[in-house]
Amino acid sequence: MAAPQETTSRSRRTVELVVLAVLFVAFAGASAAGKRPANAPDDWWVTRLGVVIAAGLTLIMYSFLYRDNPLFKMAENLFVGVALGYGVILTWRQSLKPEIIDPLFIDPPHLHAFWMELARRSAPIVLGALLLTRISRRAGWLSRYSYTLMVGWGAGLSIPITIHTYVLQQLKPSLGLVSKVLGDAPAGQQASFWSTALPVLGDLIILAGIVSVLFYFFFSVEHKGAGSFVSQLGIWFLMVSFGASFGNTVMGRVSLLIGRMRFLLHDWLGLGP
Amino acid sequence: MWYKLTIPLILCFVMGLLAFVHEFVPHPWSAAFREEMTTWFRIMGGFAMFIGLYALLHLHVSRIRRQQAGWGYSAFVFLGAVLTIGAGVFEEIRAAVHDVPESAFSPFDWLYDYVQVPCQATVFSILAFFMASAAFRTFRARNLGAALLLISAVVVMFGRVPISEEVGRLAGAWDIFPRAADWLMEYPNMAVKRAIYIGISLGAISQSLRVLFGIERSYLGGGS
Amino acid sequence: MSSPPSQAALRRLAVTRRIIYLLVAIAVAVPTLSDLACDFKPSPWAEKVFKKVESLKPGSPILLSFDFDPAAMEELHPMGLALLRHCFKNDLHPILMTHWPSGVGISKQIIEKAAKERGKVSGKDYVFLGFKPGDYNLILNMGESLQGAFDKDFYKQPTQGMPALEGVRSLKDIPLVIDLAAGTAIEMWIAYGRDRFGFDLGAGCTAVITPDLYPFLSSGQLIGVLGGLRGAADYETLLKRPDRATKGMQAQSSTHVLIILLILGANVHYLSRRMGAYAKG
Amino acid sequence: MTRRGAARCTAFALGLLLPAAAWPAESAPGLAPPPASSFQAFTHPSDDGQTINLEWGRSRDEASGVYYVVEMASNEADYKAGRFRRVARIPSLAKLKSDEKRLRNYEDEAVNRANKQLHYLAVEPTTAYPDDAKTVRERDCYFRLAIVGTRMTKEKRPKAPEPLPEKPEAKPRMPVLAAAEAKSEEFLKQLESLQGTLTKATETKKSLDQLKRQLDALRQAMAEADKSSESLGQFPAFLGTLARAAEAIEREWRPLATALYLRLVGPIEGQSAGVTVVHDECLGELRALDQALANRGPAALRHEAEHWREQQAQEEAEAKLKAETPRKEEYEEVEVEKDGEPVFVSEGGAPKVVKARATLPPLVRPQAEGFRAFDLPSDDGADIAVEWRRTPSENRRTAYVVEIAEVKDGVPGPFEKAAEVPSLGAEKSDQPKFFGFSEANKLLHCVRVQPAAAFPPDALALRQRVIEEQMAWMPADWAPDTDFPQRLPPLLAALSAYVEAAKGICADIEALRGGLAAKLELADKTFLPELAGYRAYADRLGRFDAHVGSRLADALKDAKQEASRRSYAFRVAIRRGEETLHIQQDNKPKDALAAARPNLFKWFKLNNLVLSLAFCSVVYAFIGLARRNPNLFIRKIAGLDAVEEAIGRATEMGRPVYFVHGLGGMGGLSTIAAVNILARVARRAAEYDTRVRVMNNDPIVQAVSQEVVKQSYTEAGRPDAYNADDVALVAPDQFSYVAAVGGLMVREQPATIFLMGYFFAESLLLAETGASTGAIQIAGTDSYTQIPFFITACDYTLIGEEIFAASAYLSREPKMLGSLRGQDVGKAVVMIAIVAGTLALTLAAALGYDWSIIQKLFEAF
Repeated sequence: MAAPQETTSRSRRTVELVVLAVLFVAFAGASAAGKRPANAPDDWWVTRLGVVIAAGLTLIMYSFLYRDNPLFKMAENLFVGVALGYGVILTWRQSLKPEIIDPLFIDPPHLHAFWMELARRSAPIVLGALLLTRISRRAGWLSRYSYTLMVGWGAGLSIPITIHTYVLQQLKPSLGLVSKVLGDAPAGQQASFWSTALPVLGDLIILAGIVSVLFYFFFSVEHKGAGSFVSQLGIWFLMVSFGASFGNTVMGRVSLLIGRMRFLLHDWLGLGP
Repeated sequence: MWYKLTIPLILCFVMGLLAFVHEFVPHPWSAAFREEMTTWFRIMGGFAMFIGLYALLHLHVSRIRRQQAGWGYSAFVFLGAVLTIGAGVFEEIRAAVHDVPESAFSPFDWLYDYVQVPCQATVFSILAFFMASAAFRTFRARNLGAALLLISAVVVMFGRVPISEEVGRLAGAWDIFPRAADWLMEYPNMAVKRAIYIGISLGAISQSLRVLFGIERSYLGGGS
Repeated sequence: MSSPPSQAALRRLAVTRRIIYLLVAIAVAVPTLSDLACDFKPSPWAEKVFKKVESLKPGSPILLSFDFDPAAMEELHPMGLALLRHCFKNDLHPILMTHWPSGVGISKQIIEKAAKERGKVSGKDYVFLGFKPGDYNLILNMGESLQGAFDKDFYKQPTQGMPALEGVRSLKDIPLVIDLAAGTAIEMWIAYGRDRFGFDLGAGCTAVITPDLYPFLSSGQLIGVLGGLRGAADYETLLKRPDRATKGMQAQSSTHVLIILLILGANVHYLSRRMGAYAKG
Repeated sequence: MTRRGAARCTAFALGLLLPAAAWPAESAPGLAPPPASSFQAFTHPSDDGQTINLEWGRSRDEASGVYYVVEMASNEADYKAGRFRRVARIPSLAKLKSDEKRLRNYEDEAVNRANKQLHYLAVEPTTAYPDDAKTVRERDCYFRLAIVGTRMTKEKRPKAPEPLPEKPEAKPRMPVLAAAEAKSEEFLKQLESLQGTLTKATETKKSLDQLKRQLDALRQAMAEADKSSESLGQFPAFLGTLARAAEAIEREWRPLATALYLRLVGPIEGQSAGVTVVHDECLGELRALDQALANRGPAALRHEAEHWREQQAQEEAEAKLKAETPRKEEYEEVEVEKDGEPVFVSEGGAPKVVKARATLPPLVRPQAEGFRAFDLPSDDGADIAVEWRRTPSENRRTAYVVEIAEVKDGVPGPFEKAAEVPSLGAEKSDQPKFFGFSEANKLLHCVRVQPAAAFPPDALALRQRVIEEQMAWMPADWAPDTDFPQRLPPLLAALSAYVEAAKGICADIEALRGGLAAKLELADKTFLPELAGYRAYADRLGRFDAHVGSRLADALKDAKQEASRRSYAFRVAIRRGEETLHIQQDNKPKDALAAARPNLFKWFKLNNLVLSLAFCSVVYAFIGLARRNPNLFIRKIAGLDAVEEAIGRATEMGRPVYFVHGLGGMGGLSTIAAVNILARVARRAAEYDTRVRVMNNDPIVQAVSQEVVKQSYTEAGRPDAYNADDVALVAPDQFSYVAAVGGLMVREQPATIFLMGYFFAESLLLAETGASTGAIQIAGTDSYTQIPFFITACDYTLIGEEIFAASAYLSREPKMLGSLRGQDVGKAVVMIAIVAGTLALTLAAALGYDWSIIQKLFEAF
């Protein structure tokens, strides 16, 4: 996060500039230190240049830790642009060209085949083109013909599929919760007492969790009396699970940091094992 | 106007109905229908992506035109985009002229590897620092709920890293912490997530329903 | 609620913050430089995935979908590499695709690296289909006909009659699909892929979304999951081929410990203050 | 209530009551043998005559440490002398008779219940006494049973050697040479295969030429014949034949030629492409090699090579040594089970001995009634289901054979084997997806047959047909170029030269260098242009072939469907070894006729359909209801009360209220909800005369927010107090947004901060800064990954759906209100289903009933 003291005096600015200059020199020196390995390919320097630039950008991104600054903004916007360009080219290479150009104008060996392809593909191509009208303000309504088709398809499809995947598939194991443990525990398992009791306990916890959380998100009745207890239980369950998510999020971010650190120390500076 | 709104909504409903029904029909027709439709939408998907990309570009254009705060930086978006697209086009042409060996240098990939990858990979790693400082300054057990949250967070964080096993060995049971973490994940967490999924899916279904019946129209953009 | 702090207090906070940043940097950098080995037991869910891949016969196809972009690279790149190494080690025929345009570059890097190590040839030993738009429509389409959905692979070779796709006409012919995802792609694969076409689905994902997958694990819709860098490290361990992820675990440990200490310390202080306040009444 | 049931119920109850620590460890079992009456031996009524079955009741001392021991004497003498052999030692908790599928008695539940109380063991005398395997089957065998306890004792035993570390993948090669070698080898292969194809081409060419010569000869003959006929005017018959022959050959020649070229040039095209690629790679390698030489000079390189070879040798030697030398014995403490004294099942003092003889029952023909074939329901019309009754004589060494025949006008043609299934599997009840869960299915076998797979359409003929169709569409200039094969020899020459070059590559480093360079040069001059020529020519053929391929796929699909529509006859037989018995009707094998039909409804998705329709209609109804009556009851959300007090606090402190939007666009539900909440906030703030600042990062959201705030101010009767600049577009991208908002917070120190909408990673930063300024924070989002940070850093958090509920509560918008109600109904149903279902199933399990049908209602196929 940006440091609180946005009010930066001139003297402070100069100090920062000096520091920046020093850092840059250090960076250049460190980059130059990278020595050329024996029997490297002759385009070695291209890669090296790339690594140096990447390292520079990485450091610039980290400069945000000190404060939001022009360099950071530049880098951020630059990569947004590159990503955008990458998307454009890939959409052309992997979608539009192979779906429209090749099958119509490259592949067909004879005219008849071309006509057949055209017949098969004209509808989606036209609809796709209609999508593009969304850009314009006046003809924009044309794009609705395509959008409604896509959205309608998605919506209609999603209803049974959601029921299947998120309701039925999730409900079935929840029903078998305790009985699964008690019922046909394969002979040889039901010997010790705890080997039954503990899973049962766990299943009961799951049961309580599902029901109480569902009830917490149940808005049609006031949460009074027993209800208030159940929803309270729900909150507690929610919190525990959020805790799990929290821990994992921290873990993920740290992993990213580790990765970048490895990049800086190994690939750029060539330090460490 | 009827051809601007009514017909599209009718199309939406009909399409939705077909999609819904074909789920329950085993006849080869329904499979053929699905294949045809999915092919259509796969092809249309390409155009749709262009719309998305255009929207992004347009945002920056307007920002420059309106000279909004920090509009100067939008220029860099264009710089990046132009460089990359240029490189891509150059390679397309090069490939068209003569066949290129695999080992040939590709500026397009170079831009991706050494500009996009480092920036994008770094952005979220910054958060590791912020998490640490926030952990120290703001993550408080203000109430029982928050306390529970923090406890389970700590358990998971500790249980998922190797050092917990070392510590566990000292304590006698080497896998006590990992198991605690796993238990948290597989019992309370699983239950909650399942409940949430059920809730969300019901919400999603009613959303789809609203769309089908034209009650929800927020997705209809582009001129009115 | 406490009354808002003074500028001075805020400045102090800013200083403490930078100290913490420094601590984090050290906690990550030192173990990264040192080469301490650390041993740990792979988590059961990761083991399930490994066992499943291990159980496939040589030459059988396995579909890998890398649905992530550089933002999640540091977590999922090692995972993907380990998975592909495993596939090539057992002479499986991996079929690689992605739903994310920005994921193509990484996928390309990974599979070409893994293939080079074993001298595997594209089209013969593996297929890299690249990217196509359409999300769930693409999956449904592949379920009807894979060659129809991708008539050419990333290197512009026709998939029709490709040796690596021997006997694979649609998703129905693929025994195992593994999706490495940074977003909601896994749920998409479950709902539109696994539940209709009946292949086994394994998942690898960023730590952030790992907890959301447990309902599917317990309902058997997922056979297993590799969670974040730890998941990758688990897989490398199972593969007996430690690499980036495993090396990262030390730094992971130290940083987690640091953060935990920060949380605990701060809260102990906070609670003691509140106790004090109660005591005063 | 059965004994097991009781055990489980107590376990269940105690599991709830007792804490883990309080429960005492189990006591060691004192051993009581199972009741003697229950111990008996018999040969299985329907077995392969290999096994004798033993069964006995369950002892009360069964536990994990306890085993049953079965001992056997193979003849009377041994039995008399008490010479018994131990044939089995099975854990006392091993499978029961009820677990034995092939013993299941489907008609009679009571028997199955009884089987739950019996242990069961199948002994094969031949395997127990391999020494006299021949005779033992004719004799009586004698068995006795004992129960034996175990105790754990520690024991030293050699540790298993841990596996050798696996070798690195890349097999050791000298770095410089490796790639070049590999390439050249691959290169060789490619060239050779190309050569092969080309020789084939020449042969084809020969046959073609011959055909052509024939044709010319004929033409010649005809011409002469004409001449002669002018003069003589005879031999009309002869002329006729000649003409017909000529036509015939003309007709044949063209399609034949094209077909040949199609087979021919496709491969050439592919391979020559491959060759060029490898050629390029060779160039690359050469360059690398040059580089290396330039760096170190040949001498150094050769030295390196030798050094490397030594290294290899050394490594191999080491590896060998490692593999051979036995590791020094390491010992480890392991716990082993030691058997205690066996306690025999005794009768009148002496151990009870039972005897039996394994006999081979006759193979029984499956019965005719109940045998039928029918279209598989709710499928796409590819399968036919054949079903018949289970046979008493089926066992693990028998199998069922299903035969299929095409039916031509009512008469079945020759039968072919369509499927052979082990007779203990393939029950109709194994496929509930199509046949449901009915108990009756357990008495039936059922096999699905795909006629199209049994009688596949002739792909080659189809291909020929497609080629001819497509040829018709090809333009007229599309004649196979006949001098194509003349151009072969030079190419072949170039190629062989090239192959020679490639062979010479690895001799020595300089040779490699010189040779490769020279040959590549040569090849570039002679061979590549040729190749280019061919590829240009072959390109169109290639595309034609691909087109044909795709057409062929369609044609095949149609043919398959057409094939599966026809009607077929089926026969079923049971097989044991060579012996096969068909299902018969009046002493002829019985035929069952059926044809597959595509169906119109997937009955196994019925539950899905019902749920979908029910839920949708509920939601729809409630939306309608909400339209008519907009104040449907929704419980108050705790967060909303906080809104009031938070704004009150801001007023007391005379500080502004911040309302921070997430990154979501106006399309997102949570953004809409956030705007609804903003309306309320602005309203209250206006009433209390407190300044509200709204942070946006999306122009559209900003516009909407401005509208809303303005309106609220007017509603509050203070339009003058509204200031459009307070609803600002702070910054466009995620992180600059965070930075800017954070800066503002720190400078202005708002008393209250609302964070509403869809948030990404920025949530943490915003919440942290907000908290550090000591403001009251109220957050609301449906992005579950971010909620934890809000909860730990904010005073109130609207979790997930709560934010929608809150906005519905405030805005009273029918569509949201109605959907919310509908979803609540859905949730209620789910909750009830889970609780009731679990209770019922648990009860059933405890009482030993099977109510699993409750669960099967929710089966998702």
